Amino acid sequence: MHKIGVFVCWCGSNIAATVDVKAVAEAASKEPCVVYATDYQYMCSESGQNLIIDAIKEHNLTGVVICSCSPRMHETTFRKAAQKAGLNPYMVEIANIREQCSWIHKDMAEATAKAIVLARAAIAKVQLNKPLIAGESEVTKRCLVIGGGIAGIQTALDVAEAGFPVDIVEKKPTIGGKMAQLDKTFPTLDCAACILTPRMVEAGAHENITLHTYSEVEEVSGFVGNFTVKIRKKARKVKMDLCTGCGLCTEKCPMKKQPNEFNMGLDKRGAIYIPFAQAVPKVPVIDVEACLKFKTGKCGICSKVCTAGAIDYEQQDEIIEQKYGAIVLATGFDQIKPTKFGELGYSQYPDVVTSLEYERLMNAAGPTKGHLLRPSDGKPPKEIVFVQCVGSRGQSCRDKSYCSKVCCMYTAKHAILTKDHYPDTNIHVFYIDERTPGKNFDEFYRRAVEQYGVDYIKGQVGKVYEENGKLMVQGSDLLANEQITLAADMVVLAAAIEPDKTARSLGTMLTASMDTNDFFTEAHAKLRPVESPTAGVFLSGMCQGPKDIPETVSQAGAAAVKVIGLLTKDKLLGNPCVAHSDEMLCNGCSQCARVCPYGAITYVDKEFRVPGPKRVETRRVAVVNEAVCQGCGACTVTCPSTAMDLKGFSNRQIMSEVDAICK
Amino acid sequence: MQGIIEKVTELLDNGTVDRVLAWKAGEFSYDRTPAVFDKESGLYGLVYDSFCVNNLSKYLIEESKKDGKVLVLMKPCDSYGLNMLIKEHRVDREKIYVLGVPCKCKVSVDKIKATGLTGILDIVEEGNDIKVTTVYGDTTLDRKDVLCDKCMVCKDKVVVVYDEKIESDETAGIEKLDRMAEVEALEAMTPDERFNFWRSQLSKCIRCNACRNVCPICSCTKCVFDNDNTGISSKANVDSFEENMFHIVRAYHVAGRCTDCGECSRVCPQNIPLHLLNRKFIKEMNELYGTYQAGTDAEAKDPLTAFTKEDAEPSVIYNR
Amino acid sequence: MQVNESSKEFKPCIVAFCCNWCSYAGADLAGSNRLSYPADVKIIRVPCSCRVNPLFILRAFQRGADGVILCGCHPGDCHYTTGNYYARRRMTMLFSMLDYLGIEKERTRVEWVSAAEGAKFAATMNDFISTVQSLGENRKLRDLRCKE
Amino acid sequence: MLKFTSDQMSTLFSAISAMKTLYVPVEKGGEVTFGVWSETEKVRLDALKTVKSAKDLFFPQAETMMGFKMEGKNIEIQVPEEKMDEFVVFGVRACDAKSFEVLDNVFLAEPVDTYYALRRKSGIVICAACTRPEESCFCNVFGIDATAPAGDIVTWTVDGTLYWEAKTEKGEAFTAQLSEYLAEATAEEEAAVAAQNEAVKAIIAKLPYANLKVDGFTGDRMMEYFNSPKWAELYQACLGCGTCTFVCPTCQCYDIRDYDTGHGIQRYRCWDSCMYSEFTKMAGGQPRLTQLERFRQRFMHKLLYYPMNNNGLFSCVGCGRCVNKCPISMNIAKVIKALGDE
Amino acid sequence: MSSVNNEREEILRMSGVDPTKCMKCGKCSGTCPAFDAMEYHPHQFVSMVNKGNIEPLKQSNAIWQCLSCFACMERCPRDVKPAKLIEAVRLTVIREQGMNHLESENVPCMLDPELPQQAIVSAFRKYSK
Repeated sequence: MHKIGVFVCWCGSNIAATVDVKAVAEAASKEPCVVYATDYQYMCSESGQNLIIDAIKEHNLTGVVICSCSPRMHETTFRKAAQKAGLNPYMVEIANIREQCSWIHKDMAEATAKAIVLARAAIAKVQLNKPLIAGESEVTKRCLVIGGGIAGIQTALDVAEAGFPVDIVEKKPTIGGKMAQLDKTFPTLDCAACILTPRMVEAGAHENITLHTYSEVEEVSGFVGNFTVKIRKKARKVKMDLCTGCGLCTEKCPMKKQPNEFNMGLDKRGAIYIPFAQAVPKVPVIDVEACLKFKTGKCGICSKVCTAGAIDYEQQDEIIEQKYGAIVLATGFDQIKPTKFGELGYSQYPDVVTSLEYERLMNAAGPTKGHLLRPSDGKPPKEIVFVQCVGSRGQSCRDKSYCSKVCCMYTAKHAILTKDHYPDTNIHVFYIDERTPGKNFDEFYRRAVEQYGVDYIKGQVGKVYEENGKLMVQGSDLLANEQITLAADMVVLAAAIEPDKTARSLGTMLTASMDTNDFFTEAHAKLRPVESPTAGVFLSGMCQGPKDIPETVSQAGAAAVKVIGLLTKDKLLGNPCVAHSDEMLCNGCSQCARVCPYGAITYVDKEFRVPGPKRVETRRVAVVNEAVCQGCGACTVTCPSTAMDLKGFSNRQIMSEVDAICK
Repeated sequence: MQGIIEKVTELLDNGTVDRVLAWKAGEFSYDRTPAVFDKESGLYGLVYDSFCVNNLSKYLIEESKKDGKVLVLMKPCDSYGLNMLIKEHRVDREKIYVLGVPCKCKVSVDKIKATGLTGILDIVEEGNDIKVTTVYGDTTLDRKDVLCDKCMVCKDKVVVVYDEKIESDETAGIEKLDRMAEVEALEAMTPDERFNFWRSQLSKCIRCNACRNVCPICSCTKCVFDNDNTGISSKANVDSFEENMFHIVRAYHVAGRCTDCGECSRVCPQNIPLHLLNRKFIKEMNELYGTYQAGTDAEAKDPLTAFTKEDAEPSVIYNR
Repeated sequence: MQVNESSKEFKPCIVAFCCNWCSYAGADLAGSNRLSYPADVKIIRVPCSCRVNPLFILRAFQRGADGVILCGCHPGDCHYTTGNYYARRRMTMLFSMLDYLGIEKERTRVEWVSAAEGAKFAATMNDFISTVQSLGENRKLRDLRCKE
Repeated sequence: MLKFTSDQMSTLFSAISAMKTLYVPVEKGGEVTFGVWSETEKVRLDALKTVKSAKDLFFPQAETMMGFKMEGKNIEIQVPEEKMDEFVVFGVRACDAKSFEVLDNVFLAEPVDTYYALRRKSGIVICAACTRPEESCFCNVFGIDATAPAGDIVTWTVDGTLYWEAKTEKGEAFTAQLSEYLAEATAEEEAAVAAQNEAVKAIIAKLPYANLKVDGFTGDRMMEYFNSPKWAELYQACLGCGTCTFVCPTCQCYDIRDYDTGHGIQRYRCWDSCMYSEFTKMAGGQPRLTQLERFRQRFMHKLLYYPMNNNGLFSCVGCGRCVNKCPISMNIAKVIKALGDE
Repeated sequence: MSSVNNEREEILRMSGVDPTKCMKCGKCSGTCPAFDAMEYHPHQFVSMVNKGNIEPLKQSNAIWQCLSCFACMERCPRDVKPAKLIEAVRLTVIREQGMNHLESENVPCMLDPELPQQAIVSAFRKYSK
């Protein structure tokens, strides 16, 4: 016979204002097995927890029901309290009378009645709870970082510095990511490459860091502390160990008509190429789609000129398998191509460019060697119109609903840099709101206006059209309540940023949940911002949401700390709410294994005593690997004999809740 | 029949098999009981004719646990059940020798009796004629009119798992009925009509468990309805809900696994058309998840342990 | 008209099974945002929609529930990767069988609600309750012994 | 002997049901069973055997014995009333009528089963003599005359006319209440009844099981039968279902179960079957672990244990329901033959 | 006050527009081909209707100058549909004037087969005062 204690929390007035907590405690005290019921202002407070601990000891409670906020908030708190009092932590059940009762109901009588039912269901369930002991699993002391941009590099460096081996998987031939493409950084205007490349080199050279560039994650299995990942190392067709990075092959390649991704397609590269001068590793890669050797079988110039003999046309993709304890997602972002905004003429006019393209046009290593020349005729532009919020903050199908966060600042940066280099240029910026909430951000923007005389126009551009060789930009000036048309030489669109396209498939592989925009969701928006809800998976950088470089770097560091915290542990306590097969009921039919997403179920032949002349028979029965099982319960429903059940959410427990609710 | 006896005798004599699972003639000219024969007992009473309707596959669960090898006579429609038992590791295939036997559809005694014949003393099958002698007089029936319902919608006449099979080109010479016609007729009714139909049928249920115990798929070591720990065990339909519950759960447990052998309806002492529940699931799964016949092979995933990302939402039910 | 009057007064008993990762969190979010829905809904937390055995749903009706709704992560978003895909097939089959037996199919529902969709959770519950209210009391699939 | 003066049975049925609840064989969902008569029911007096026997009316498949109700932490016990309105069951065949004797020996012996006793006291059994026996019938083997059933009232139907004879005090009293519908039969008519009875008996003598021998089933040979090697062969195909048990008019085993309604407990009893693996399961498990033992138990009880305790009365009445309904065509007649051969 | 409010509600109901969705970017007015002809501009319709300041709109020529080209609707990133609001204000005025709708039998002869369907409908609504 159980002895159950029921503790009803007021949550200050959060619960008590709508639910008659005394009445709930009173009603609970009449339920079978309940020997103690009380209410208190804040059960989660130290004195509240002590109240529970004392009651467990005093009344020899075997089960505890807390009527409070969502178990997602304080289940762990109360379990720990029970444990302090010597009670198994899994003998605690929570009735959610805040989020699912007091906060959504206004009528006190109705809310109280519902709270009583919810309490009753928890009381009914806890009577069937069994003490559970979490299993332990070893932690593989190795970290995988997916994405080799500044976020991934920073996380990897931090984790590696702490002494743990880290692998970076980067799908491009080099690490560096988007930051490598940037010219200067706001608001300090230091050169992106100058601050990034040392870190890239450091990562490339670090004894604890292994780079898998031009590689992709193929398959992920396992769980926190014990992930097994298959990585596809795409064939570069260049032997990394032999190549000296001299670049001769790239110069001699006859197929120099390929759009150069690094320069946003504004210039060309060869079929064998090194993305940019400071690439890490500085090893070229053959673009087999473009290579004459692969298309026709002829050529082979690169191989001939390579003195190191590093060119290997036969090289095949390689799959490597590695175990990791933690995985960091640092998949970064992309800028949308504003092709859907026909009125802005991006697809039509070469001199309408995105800000990232403009970034390359400004950059000394860019297609124009740092001279600001417009793409159409290579002339320096005199009138430049910047348009902000292109594809951000919208609700139509061509828009992203969120603010891309960095556009206001980089547009100001572009304006300042342009004015700095070419003071005779006229710059106009169409903005909706100017968002500068960062250290020295607003000052930076004000400099653009006050010091550089950039013309900020509150309003949006309605259309861009060509007239007499000029781009006519028609928009509204809301403050003047006028419609204006500006004649420009160039139009720069601050197109929205979006998560990298590969993130979704990675999310599915890792069961890391994503929001509707394909940004990874964090375990808790406030309190666990760098962890994915999937244990052992951490988030770094833009893949979680728009952010600038310092934010990215600090998040990357935070993710690293979480990883280090995990990898420092030798063993992890598992979730004891896992499936369990009753071998006396199991038919060995294999239906459960067919639906198990983790391959946690295996079968053994086991001898059983049976009536009859033979006395013993061998039966095939299911065995659950508790370290691998994640407790989803798919197997339990497939099992027709109910041999397979889920600890903590057993058939009987759930049915007892149903019974209590439908009473 | 003679060919079968010869083959069985040969395999028994040359030691390929130790026992034979087949049908045994009974007291009347139509009652057939599954039975095991061995060298010692001889094949006396072994019979294979139009009344051998029982599905023998389920007996193999126990038979294949015994020492030695058992030969089983396997009709086409029963072989699907055997494949399911193999797939679910319920039988030891190594200890079974499957002798496929032809089937030209089985004759239903209940249907003979339903013509009004009673006091039957003898039934003789001559070609397409069924000659019935009763204490009240003699009659000749057309074989086609008294075939088992399940044979009227026969899947096919192919034994899907066998070690050896005996072929025959004899057929019942009937035109097969549409297997889903009965289900469709029910679907065409209004919900209230359907409810009343099933109420009148399921309220007859006496919970004798014959449907469950005869089913080759219902092979649980312990059925949920016999297990007091499940919280749903019961021995009688004390409330009309329990009639629904038992049959929904039973149909659900075999959904995707049921081979539509029709034994459940045949053995029901109250003649509840239980196959219509199973067939509904089969129809739905075929329509929503692609055609699937349980027991065609021993490997394929059944529809409820598989999925596609593009599966219909449950709301598909409301929109029709 | 009278039917409408009485159906308004009718307080149905509704059981909502919510997966821990998405829908239960969605329900919490509805709570945090104070998005109200009638108190007739009582939520049972399960790890995943695939944990919901048809037995539970039948049990709820047996014990007097007037409607049962299952909420899980959106297809593709399952915390356990594939759970809701199985749940989707299982529930489709169960609902189809209930309909086949002549039991009002509108008493059962599956809805995918993510952790971010507090508003959808509340709207779903409001809509489901009004559907069940219009159907009235569950008479076809309940155990009269359990009626007080 | 009396005869019913109208050729409309419904006249009689409505007269009876005006006084008491009347059960007759009716067709429901295509099967014939004893059900409450009403104008709208499809009466099937021609049916030889209802699927469930008339036992169901005196010892129903499930019946509530008592209830417990919990209020807070108090428990209240609810015991059903020991009162029942009289009812009439019409159309009971000789075999089923005999089964009441078998059941009475069990339920009315001390300690009396009050639930059964109340129903027996309240029920008036009107039998119908058989006119068209079939191949599964073998009541004669147990000394039952299919044309002279043992009820409160016996009826015969000859050429569409119903003849009526009260056999007990209860029957007499009830007959008196129906006097306006009944008249004295003529000697010729009585002769016609007798002639039909003889003809039916002649048919029965020709049926395949008419000559089953049960004389050998005597208590002194109990262990011989118990240890017979034949059981192993007989039980082999048994599915362990309860069909034979539940259609049997004399099977009387039941299980008592508690059902938690959410508001209290309903304690009910329901038929159980010795063929079930869970039968008589106790703390230490079930006494008969294999299907062979369970199979043997059923027939040993019918043919030996019961007769040994009840002056040689077999607890089989030869109704043949199990012969018709067994999914694998195994039945008591086959058992009698197989064991008797020894 | 309440009648003003009612008018606002009525216009919002007729147009199906939620003006609170507007983020005041001005794209509608930046797009509008009839901007200069209109006394009040599309973005002003949104903010003025939202404030219940409808009378000036009703009095203005802007409601007749709007071409109903729906460019503002197409381009609006927030899906606010200023053109629908303008049309609703216009309709309110027409309704207050009463009568003078087109007779259905006179419609066919006024049709130009080259006109897009949408333009025909808009034009009839607009010019049938």
